[in-house]
Amino acid sequence: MKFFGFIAVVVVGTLLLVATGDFPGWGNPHSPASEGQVSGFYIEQTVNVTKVPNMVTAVLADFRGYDTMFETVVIFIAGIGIIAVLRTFGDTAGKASDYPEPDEGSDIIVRSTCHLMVPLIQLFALYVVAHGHHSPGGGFQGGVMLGASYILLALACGLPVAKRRMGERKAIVLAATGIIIYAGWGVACLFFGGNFLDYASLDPVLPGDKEMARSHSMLVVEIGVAFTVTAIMFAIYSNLATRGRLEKGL
Amino acid sequence: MIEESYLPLLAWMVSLLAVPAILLMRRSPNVREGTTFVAAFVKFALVLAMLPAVMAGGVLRFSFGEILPGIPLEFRVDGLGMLFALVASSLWILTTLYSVGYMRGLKEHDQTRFFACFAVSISATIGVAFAGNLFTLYLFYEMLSLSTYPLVTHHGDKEARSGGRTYLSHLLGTSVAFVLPAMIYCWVKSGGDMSFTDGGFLAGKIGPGDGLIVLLAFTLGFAKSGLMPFHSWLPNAMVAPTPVSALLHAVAVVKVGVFCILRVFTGVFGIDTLKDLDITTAVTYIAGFTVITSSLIALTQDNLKRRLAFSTIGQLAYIILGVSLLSAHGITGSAMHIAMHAFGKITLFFCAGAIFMATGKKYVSQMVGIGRQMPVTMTAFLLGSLSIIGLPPFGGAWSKWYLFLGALDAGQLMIAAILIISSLLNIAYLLPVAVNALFRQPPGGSDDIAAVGIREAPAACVIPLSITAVAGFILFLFPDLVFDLAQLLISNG
Amino acid sequence: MELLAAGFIEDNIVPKFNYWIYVILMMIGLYAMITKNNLIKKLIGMAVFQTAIILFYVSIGVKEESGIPILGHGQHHEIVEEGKPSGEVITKDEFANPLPHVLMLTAIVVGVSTLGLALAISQRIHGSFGTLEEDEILDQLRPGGHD
Amino acid sequence: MTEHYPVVILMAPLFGALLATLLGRGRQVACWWTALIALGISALFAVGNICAVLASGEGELRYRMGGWHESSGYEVGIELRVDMLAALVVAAVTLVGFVNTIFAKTRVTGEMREKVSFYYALNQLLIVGLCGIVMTNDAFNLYVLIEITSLTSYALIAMGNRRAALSSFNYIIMGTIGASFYLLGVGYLYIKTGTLNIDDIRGVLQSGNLWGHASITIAFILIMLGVWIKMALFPLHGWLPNAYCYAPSAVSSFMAPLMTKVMVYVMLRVMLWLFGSEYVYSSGHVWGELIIWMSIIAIVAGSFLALARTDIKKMLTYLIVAEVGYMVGGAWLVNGAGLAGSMYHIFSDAAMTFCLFLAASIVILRTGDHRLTAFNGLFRRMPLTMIGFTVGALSMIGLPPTCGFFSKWYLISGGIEAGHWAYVAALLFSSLVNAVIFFRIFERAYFGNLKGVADEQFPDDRDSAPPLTLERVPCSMLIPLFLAVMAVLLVGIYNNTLVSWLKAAMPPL
Repeated sequence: MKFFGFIAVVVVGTLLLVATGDFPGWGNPHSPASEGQVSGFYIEQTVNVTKVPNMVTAVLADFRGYDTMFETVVIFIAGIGIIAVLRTFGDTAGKASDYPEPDEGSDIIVRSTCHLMVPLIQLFALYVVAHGHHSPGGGFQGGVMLGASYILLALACGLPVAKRRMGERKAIVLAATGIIIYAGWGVACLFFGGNFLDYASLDPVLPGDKEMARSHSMLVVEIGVAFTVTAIMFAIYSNLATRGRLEKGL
Repeated sequence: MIEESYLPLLAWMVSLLAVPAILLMRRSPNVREGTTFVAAFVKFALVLAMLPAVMAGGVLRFSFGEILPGIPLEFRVDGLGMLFALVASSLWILTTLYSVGYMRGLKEHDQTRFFACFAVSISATIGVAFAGNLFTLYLFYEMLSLSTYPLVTHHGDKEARSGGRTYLSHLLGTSVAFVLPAMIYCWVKSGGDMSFTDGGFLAGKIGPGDGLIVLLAFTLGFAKSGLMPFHSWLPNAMVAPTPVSALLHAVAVVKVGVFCILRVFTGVFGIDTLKDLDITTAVTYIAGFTVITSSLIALTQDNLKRRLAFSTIGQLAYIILGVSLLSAHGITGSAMHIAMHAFGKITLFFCAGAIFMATGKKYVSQMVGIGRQMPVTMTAFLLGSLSIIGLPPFGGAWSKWYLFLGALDAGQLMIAAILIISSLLNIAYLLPVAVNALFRQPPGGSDDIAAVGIREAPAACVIPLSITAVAGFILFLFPDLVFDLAQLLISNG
Repeated sequence: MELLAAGFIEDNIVPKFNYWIYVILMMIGLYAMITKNNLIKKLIGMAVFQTAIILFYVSIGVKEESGIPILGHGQHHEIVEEGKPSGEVITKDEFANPLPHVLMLTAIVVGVSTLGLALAISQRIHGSFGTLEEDEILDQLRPGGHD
Repeated sequence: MTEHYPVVILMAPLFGALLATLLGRGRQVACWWTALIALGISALFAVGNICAVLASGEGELRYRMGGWHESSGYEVGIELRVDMLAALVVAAVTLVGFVNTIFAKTRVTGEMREKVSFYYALNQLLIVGLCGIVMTNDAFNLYVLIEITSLTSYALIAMGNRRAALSSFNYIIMGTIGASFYLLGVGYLYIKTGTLNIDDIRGVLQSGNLWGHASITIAFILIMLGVWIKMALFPLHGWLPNAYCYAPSAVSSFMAPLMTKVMVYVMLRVMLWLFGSEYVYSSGHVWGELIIWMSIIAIVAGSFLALARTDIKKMLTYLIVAEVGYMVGGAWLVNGAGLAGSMYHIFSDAAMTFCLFLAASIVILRTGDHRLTAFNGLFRRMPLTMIGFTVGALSMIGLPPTCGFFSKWYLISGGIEAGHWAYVAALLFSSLVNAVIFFRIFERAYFGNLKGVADEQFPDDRDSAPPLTLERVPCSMLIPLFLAVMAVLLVGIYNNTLVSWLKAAMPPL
């Protein structure tokens, strides 16, 4: 196997290195990818057609919003996939002793720091979600932070504490809701006569003109993304950490 | 003169429609067999109904759908197809009668399955006879292979299983390995046309090199014809109940094989094309070899049905031999031999079954003097043997005569010699059976026979075999119908 | 000879430094995925492998003398509030290409999801086989083993 | 309304999956109905989609997500493109999904227990992914959707027993390598062309005359390698047999017919639309021959490996490996017949594999035996199931009028036209091996010894005729089998129509 692996690596590596000889230099502003029509359009027109200064957010949530929707679905699949694979319902009493009894947040310093940190993290996460239009950020980044805040809680105070705030059922509902928001927003566009995810067609119900409708809609779908990511991040952690028994945390 | 008609379709479908009825009536055997009889008679009547039009030189055609680009499912009734269909459908009636007697007499199991599969097989046979293009031909050819498998393995014991395995592996294997690619090659070469035409649809579209390969692929691929080296399925298929051996392995299945090869010669290539390409010598030699070898093997067989099977292999090779000579007389002889051999050989098989039913004897060596006990059966056996050998006044004489003429026409003296030698061998392996049975004392002495008296098989078995034996004689006196249908092949081709 | 090598490095490796790095990283990952016996090590290889691709894509997006693809407040103001056509305010060379970043956001998400699922599955494997070494697992599955 | 059909096809199962998740455990019947209705809608619209494509003048529908139109000749958004081939594949996917959901009803309760809602959710998301793959016209979006199908199938397979988990892990490793190679190839194309739209990439390759560039060649090799891993082309097939064999039966009966076939579709898509037939076939003299030989090896090896198996499902999975060889070979014969055969075989193989897996699942479920001995005497015990199995098997062997015959017909005629006799011989060889494999089973099923007496014919049958574990086969399993049998026959009988549609979708060679 080692020999076979070595051969494979050498062959593929050589192929890849040969190809690099053909590439435009690193950082060359005149490479097709940098100078091409598509990137030119994104750079020059984004603000015109969407009024969003952060081009990455605009490309993510609007031009390639269809991709991003499936990206969210990927997260969702990972979450429910892990639950489906790992989760053991019911009869686990016999195995619970596999894990050492964790020290459930008996340390007051850790606990207090954590209680102090969590609201700040969450606040910042919300800012990242909401301010994705103007600065680096967006639903994924904010969602991960939100999820991390729950994970921190679980680490510091034990899983039951975190579960009281984000139970399994709640996480699943939240995750599904996120996608429903995203995809539902896309379907709503159909009812206003546009194509799927054509936010401009929602302009009759949103404040501002067509371009602003796009800008607002992006916020909506980013919020949907944040829902899903938050819930799934925590679900992944809690299942992986307890082998799907969701009783004791690390 | 092509005429659109539903008759070919109906004739094909009758026996297929009978299948559900047979299955439904499995609780009441009389109704079940009644259904079979009705279907058999209706089928024969439908085939007869088409006869006048075909005799007048017409062709009945029915096609529907376009299964593959340019290839519909097509029925086409011409002289050759008519001849074959007549033989098969008329003998089905007799075989049905015989099977009723045989199956009930031996109290066989699974009789419903038997009759149902039999009906499907006959449908497939008629389908082959009336097939209008190569694809349709292949479709029904495969249908026949599959539908006869349960019949061959009817007994379900070890012997039947291994026989069935040989049967399917030879028939399916060769058809998939040889016929399928050859057929697709023809399709590609002919530009998507596969309808049998009188001049052959490949005429002028194929060279001698690939022509030879395609021809050999077809000849060997239609292994139902029993041509060596793919002949061994036939002796092994003799494990089947005798009615199956009689109708399918003396008439329907094996004749389908030679019929397909005849079609390839006349409908795919066309006799004239084959003459131009000069590629049939190989087929002639294979067939000639088969004729002699199988006759020699038949001499050594003690099991009567196996002996008859090898005899069949030899007789089928005559037909292929005749057509491969490409002379008018040879082809006429081949076509006639399909019918003549069918009547002769089915008689012999019926007799073998009757002997088995009445006495339980399977081996030739046990049958010495048995004629005292079964005079009618053994007389019929003698008549059938004479017809197969080709002695007047029996139908087989005509076809052999034309085959011989064909060999002379083609200037192939060696082939003529083969025919003569093989006829002598026929005498050597068939006549002793009948003569010993009729004219020699049974080993146990005359008291034994007197004690037993005349004990024939049931009437349902004896009547069909008498009819077919007499039919051999009638065909000598009135060969016109067969001859005319065979002539149609020449006049059109 | 030395000159040749130096020339090769100068022409091929230096301007495409990132691409060379990504290939090396990727091959490390691939080698680990193929040859490692421990399932978790395989997953580490997988993570390296996927990260290498992310590095490659991000390298595509690099453009010399350009900034991140977010409009400054002034530019945004000029276009949105004052209604100047964006062509006058923005030049293409000023900003990097946003597309590779977006694509990689997706690829990262996919990578994380795959990794998470793979970890969950390896936990199940550990739960039912009691080991994460591939050869030991295969030993158990052999007909002779205690399956 | 017609133009939105593709969205409906995708969204119905997506929302169905979300709803199934929300319903949660304990509401199995409701989950089943959700899945059934969602997939029913999807299938209905997929069929409507075929009509819409037929009705449209250009023979293809384009749908721009987000309403983004092209800018100076390049698509800035993501575009869907549905031609006849895509519409048919989508219809096949949704129909198989729908029928399989009927089949799954009784099966999943036993196999998944409390995770039924997750099964339905993941299964529907898998269908979303497959449909998305088929319809998208964006190279990167294709990657995302491939990953959706991969992730769902990893999870679905791992829901089986412990061996399933292990095979799922191997599948993850192989699948990730495959998908990453694809992603890398797309990156190479992007760096050279600056666009991700499949048509635009082809346009730039053509207009910029980039065909000779080493990086494009390597991109092609990478993408092909990735796709081959995903479709399990021999010798990259290692993950497939175990994964499909140990997966829960409701999962394998869906994935076996579709996953590899959709990846074959992706391969055709990459060859003919992403790079263009001109590029792939013109410089193909080097690799074209090589790939056909690879496919020949795949066919022969797959057949042999199948012959050696005594486990029903394992045997069937190796047959899939052989069938993949058919399609890859057909696609590289560089003629219309071969390509049509390859495309047609996507459908015919889907139909017959579906049929065989359904029948095999029923047999395994009823007899509780997963070896070939399960078939002993089954013609008498389970005549209906065996008829279904027989039809599927005859199709695998390639007897008319089943669809397997016609796909062989087109593939062989393609091989003859191209003069590639070894490929023709491999197809015939595989037919013969299939005949041996299946008649071995028929013999057991037909004569099989029910009395438990050792027979010298089948010495390993001492414990034959296992006691039935199920009193009778529920209708919800027989109806799907019946539908699959109909599919095998109908795809066969209407091959002419199907192929003429497919030929219309083919770009000029």
